[in-house]
Amino acid sequence: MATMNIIQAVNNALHLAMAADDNVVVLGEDVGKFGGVFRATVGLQAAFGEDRVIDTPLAESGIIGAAIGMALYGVTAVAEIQFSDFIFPAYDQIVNELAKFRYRSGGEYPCPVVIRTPVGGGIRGGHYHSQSPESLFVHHAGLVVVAPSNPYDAKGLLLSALESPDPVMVLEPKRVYRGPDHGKNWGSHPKGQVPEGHYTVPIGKAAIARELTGDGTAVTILTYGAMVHTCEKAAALAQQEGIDVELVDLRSLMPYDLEAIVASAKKTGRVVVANEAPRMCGYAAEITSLVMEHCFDWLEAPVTRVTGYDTPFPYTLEFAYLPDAGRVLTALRTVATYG
Amino acid sequence: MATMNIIQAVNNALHLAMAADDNVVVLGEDVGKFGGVFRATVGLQAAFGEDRVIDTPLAESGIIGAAIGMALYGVTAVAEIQFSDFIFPAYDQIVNELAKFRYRSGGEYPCPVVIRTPVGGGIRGGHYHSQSPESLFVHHAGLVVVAPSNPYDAKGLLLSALESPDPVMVLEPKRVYRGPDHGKNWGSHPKGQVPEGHYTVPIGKAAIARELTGDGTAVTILTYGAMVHTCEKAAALAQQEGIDVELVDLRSLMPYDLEAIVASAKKTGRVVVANEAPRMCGYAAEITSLVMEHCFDWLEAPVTRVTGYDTPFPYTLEFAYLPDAGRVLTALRTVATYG
Amino acid sequence: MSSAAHTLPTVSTLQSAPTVSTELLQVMAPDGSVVDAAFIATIPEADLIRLYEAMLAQRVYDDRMIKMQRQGRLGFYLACTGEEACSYGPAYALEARDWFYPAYREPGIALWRGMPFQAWVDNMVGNCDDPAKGRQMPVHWTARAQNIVSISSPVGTQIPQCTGSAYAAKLMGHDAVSICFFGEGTSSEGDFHVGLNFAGVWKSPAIFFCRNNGYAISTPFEKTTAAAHIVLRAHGYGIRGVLVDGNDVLAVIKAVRDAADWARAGNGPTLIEAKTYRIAAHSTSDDPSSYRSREEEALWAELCPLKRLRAYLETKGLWDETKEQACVDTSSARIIAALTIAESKPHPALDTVFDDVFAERPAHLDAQLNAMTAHVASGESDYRAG
Amino acid sequence: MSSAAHTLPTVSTLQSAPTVSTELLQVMAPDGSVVDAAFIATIPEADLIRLYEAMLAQRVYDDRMIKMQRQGRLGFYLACTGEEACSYGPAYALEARDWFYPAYREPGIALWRGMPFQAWVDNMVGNCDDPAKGRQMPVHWTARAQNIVSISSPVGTQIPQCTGSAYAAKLMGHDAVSICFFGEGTSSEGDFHVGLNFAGVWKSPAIFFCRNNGYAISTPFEKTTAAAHIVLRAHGYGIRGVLVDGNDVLAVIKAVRDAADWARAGNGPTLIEAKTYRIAAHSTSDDPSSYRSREEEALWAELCPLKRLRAYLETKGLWDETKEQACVDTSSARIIAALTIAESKPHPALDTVFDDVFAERPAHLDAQLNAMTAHVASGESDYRAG
Ligand SMILES: Cc1ncc(C[n+]2csc(CCOP(=O)(O)OP(=O)(O)O)c2C)c(N)n1
Ligand SMILES: Cc1ncc(C[n+]2csc(CCOP(=O)(O)OP(=O)(O)O)c2C)c(N)n1
Ligand SMILES: [Mg+2]
Ligand SMILES: [Mg+2]
Repeated sequence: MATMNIIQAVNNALHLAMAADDNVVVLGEDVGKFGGVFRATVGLQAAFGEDRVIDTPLAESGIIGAAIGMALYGVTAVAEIQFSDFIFPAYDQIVNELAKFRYRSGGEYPCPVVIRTPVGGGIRGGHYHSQSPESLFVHHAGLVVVAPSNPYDAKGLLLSALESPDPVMVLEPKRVYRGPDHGKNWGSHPKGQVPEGHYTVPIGKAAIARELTGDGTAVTILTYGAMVHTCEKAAALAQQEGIDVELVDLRSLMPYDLEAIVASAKKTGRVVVANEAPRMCGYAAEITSLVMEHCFDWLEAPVTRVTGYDTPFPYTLEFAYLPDAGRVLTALRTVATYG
Repeated sequence: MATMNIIQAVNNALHLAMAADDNVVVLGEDVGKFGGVFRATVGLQAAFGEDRVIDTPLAESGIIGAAIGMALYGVTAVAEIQFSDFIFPAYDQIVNELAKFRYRSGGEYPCPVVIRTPVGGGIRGGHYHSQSPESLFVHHAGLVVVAPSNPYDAKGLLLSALESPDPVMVLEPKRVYRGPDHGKNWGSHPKGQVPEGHYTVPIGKAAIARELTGDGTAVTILTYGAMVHTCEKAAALAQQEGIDVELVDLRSLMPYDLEAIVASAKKTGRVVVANEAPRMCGYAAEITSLVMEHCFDWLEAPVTRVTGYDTPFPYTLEFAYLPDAGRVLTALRTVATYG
Repeated sequence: MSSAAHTLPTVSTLQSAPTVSTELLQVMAPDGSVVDAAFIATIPEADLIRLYEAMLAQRVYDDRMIKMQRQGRLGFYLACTGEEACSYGPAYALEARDWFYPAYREPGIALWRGMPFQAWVDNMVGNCDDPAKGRQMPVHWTARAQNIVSISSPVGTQIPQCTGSAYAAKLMGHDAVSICFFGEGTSSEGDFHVGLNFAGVWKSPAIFFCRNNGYAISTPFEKTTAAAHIVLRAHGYGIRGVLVDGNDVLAVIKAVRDAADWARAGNGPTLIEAKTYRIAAHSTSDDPSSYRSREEEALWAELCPLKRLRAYLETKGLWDETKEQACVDTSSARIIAALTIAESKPHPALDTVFDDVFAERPAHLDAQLNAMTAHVASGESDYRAG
Repeated sequence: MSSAAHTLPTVSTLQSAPTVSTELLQVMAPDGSVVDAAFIATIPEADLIRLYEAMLAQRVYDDRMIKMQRQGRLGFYLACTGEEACSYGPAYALEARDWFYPAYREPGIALWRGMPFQAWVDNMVGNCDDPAKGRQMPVHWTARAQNIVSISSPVGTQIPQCTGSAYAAKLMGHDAVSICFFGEGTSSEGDFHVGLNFAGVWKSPAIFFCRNNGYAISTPFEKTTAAAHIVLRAHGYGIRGVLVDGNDVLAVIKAVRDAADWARAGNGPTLIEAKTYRIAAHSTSDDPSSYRSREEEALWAELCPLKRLRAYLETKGLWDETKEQACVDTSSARIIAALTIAESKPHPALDTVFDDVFAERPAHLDAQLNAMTAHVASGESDYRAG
């Protein structure tokens, strides 16, 4: 066990995977000599050489297109997109090619590329360094999409991604790269304790990030990524008001853990779904619909969404825009007292 | 009044707009000499010249990028993307640039580009000539998105789009370009009667495509585009089983007509939402969530989605995949008899 | 390189960029007379005959398929008429271990490299034996056993993919090149630029084969670019460029062989531009009469790659009208028989819709499969099993 | 063009493509000595002094802003140190009616063309007077009154937009050119290709100004492309190409003027590649020490565009150390004063978050604005008004 932050956990996973398999390649803008703008790939080029840790030209479509070609041929390519805001030049390669390769070839051409990219706001990045694009990828069949919230899951899910026969997008919560809350680092968090060796976290399984105490009105929160920490904070505050939160960290957005979602929703009958992305057709809309479809008779209150607003991501007013613990708390109160 | 199909209505609108304003330009692949692969721009180049009706090189990002530059400068560019499946090379230009220009420039640079593109399946196009990408655009703040279902609205919404100060995407339902149902043309449909002169259909307003008869269990269907006709068929069948359908043609996906949605949902308490796109994070998920949020206490049954399946769009089995009247009917029965 | 270069430390020190040639490479003149006897001598006569037979057969298949489509027996078809040399040539020139990324106009790559003929025809129908499981439109086949990558409709996406495969082969120490085919229209897409530029930097053993057939659907070459030739773009990526007569199958073979040798020797990619002409319509959805002249079509019909090779073979006494007719008849019978068989096969099973989305079917797709199965069984579905 | 061209009817008949030159254009040598006296004579001495003062002031602003960022007074900053000539030169060379698409490293375009200084600084802070209403990161300003298009973070997207604006101006009969700025790293994006190719076909009166400063963040030029120069790509689009010493502000002026004349005369676009060097870090988030050598940095520090122009001016007796110090002091005082004012201004109002998404605020954004306002008022928000 070591104490790691998410960056270190990702870096550690990549070191393990590259050491274990000569056919693992890392590519992206500034990932090599520099070690990535967030330092997630530091040391890899020194350890594994320029042929396997590639500083690419500045073209996301080329990064993903080439990674696809490598994967078709038999190399496991781990592509970094520097910020998920810059993934859109590669959108066609991802949604029309990567997602559909296995299917359109009748199963002849699996294409297990791994794409890592930092998502989300809270780092004073304005609208081009803050977006949360998950719903734009899960809408296209064929992509596995995971969204870890902590170092343990970040490493375990990345190692699962590397072993997956499917293309996997790992959406890394950049706001909590170095600590789970503004200023607080991962040292004191149980999920900051990370085994140094190989292990995996299964894709498709949610985790209970906070259990019910039995004390107060039970409410479910369904969320993922950096918002898990915002919701933890809200849950702690809510507890003092007699609201007892079961916090489900979805972790895997596609496939999703319907069993865990339904179990919690049926248990509490009161559900808040939180995501940072804009509301309109965001991931929370899907989860809200699923809960409605599977748990209608159990619902004591409308499923309530806490999301980003339907505007581009602002700079100065970022913390007015970002869904914060206070907004989650308001939703918890509404849901807990409904009826 | 003339009888027009959707292609003719679009063509007519473009002729009117270009005749009225020298600063309207049409550009896209094969739109000029050939008049577009669906013939929507036939005759425009002959009437308005090669400078205003431009056969572009084959690059969607260039079409939209150049249209943006034209719009910034003061020309109204109407860009055609040949199939919406091929819009993704331009996705970055649309979502990071076009959608955000007014906002990011503090209002200094409005960017009223009009994008026309055919969407949807049912034409034996397999997975690259059949996609329905609306949710991928409404998720990004700043884009107006309309989805006409008939010639009258197609013309009226396109003329509204041309007069809009915002960027507008017009998603044209290609399956019903020439007729509202397999084989049946627009001649016998009231919405195939189209005024030859200028008129507009307001953006942001839904239409009631079928009213309640008062006979049977009232159910609301919320849908748009080609699915309106599938749902009309289902509603006619349902009527024979004692299900009385109010069919709302949303027409405008962003902004959406919440008032009309809520009014109908509260009236019936039973709601089916239908769209052709894959289910996961599709437009139906948003509408389902909105109904839940605004009408929870009125709901007699869970809002039920009828959507495409979460796979790429198939070829041979297209009509097993596409949501058809039978699937809508099943949903109507479930919703009507729930409880 | 420049008079003041000494003042600019980071100006690249690259001394000699690979050659970009705009001399049109020919081995045979349009009348079949020999331009490069030395090269012809390297190709066994039996191979020349096989190549001609294959290209002629292709012409027959294309003609028949277009007719069948008009009769409603096929949903769609797209011919390579006039451009046969651009798929049979490269297919002949390369090795079994090499990788191919065809666009939609290179059936010769499939058929020459041994994709089973019936499977190719099954793909046109999308039946249960279609290797693509009836998921894509006709002409979008896949042939893993032949190292031919599944065809996509979006154009240009294959180019950076080819760069990646080529790099992977090099990394794994394989002596395999990857070749990608695309039209001159497609060369306007961003992915063209990105793919060739990456390949230049990586020295990927790749061949980028641009079939310049004069049109992108209705769009003529002069509206595609202001450059005189696509091959001039090789300058901008520091890679080798070759202009070849795309209606001269032997010249195409030579160009591809040279490019493969260059790549295998570790020198990186080549951009080949093959000048040719799309004699047929773009596809069965197109009618070229409104956007190009009969005169132009007639001119190019004369330059047809089949005519040229046939003229050469006839001069050598290797071909005659009887052989021609026999080949046409056999090919015609073959395609009609295969299509009849293809039509008799059932649709792919319903669950194929939900297979191969992922390696394993996740729970939500199990549920959707059940729903679809029940709906089709109910008789209320629009779908009729075929 | 090619020996067999007669056999190929659709080979373009374009006879003479515009020149693509890899001769490095210089007006002054690095030591300030004159290379092209005739050109210098066309620029009034007063203008030379103004240009030097502006570039020196820019150097001071950049230095101060980086320091302020380290002190936590700015969220982010990005300097143009060493590349001043590439924004002040083009700004000087063009007309008020011309359109500019800067990247993030061309402050000189704003300041030379008359964007109010305070507004520029307000943008660095994102306060209520920031023309971009505090919506983007610092250095992403907008200046409509100066025909300067709002800056974007995604690189390369501006290139086809510039093609479109240039085309629009031509269509409307305006004698305006559009110029777009981008780094050599950015020239790898698909949008570079697409934008230049469209401009070539359309003969858009556009200038594509590639600042080749040797690095894209940490990525050196040789990993960006295998081509010796970006300007070689002009061959592939049939457009004019010019290589210029980007540290020679007069050469930059000349290159841009020539390109503008060429465009205004109806000949279409020019690709200009300016060789320069990013003396500072990429941005305040970067540390170049790990990826480039101190020697290289020192070499280029010598070639600095300010040094060169100052040497020339001093030879002419137009500048001296006293003037230098005065200019530094004034500029320093000016930026500090403006920043202090900027910091004293409040945040943009809450409703600015919901304005300008559309021309009019739709109902769902009214509702969201109300929710945000109530939340901030509740005191439970993380947001603290500033
Ligand atoms: C990204 C994309 N945009 C548009 C299309 C529609 N389309 C299919 S083929 C074609 C023309 C291609 O021309 P070219 O590359 O010259 O190839 P050719 O058909 O001449 O062989 C177009 C525009 C497409 N398939 N993909
Ligand atoms: C599409 C996109 N991808 C990645 C980035 C992140 N990024 C910002 S600047 C930069 C390097 C740009 O290099 P260059 O074009 O040479 O310009 P320079 O910074 O040297 O002036 C990168 C990769 C971005 N802004 N946009
Ligand atoms: Mg072509
Ligand atoms: Mg640079």
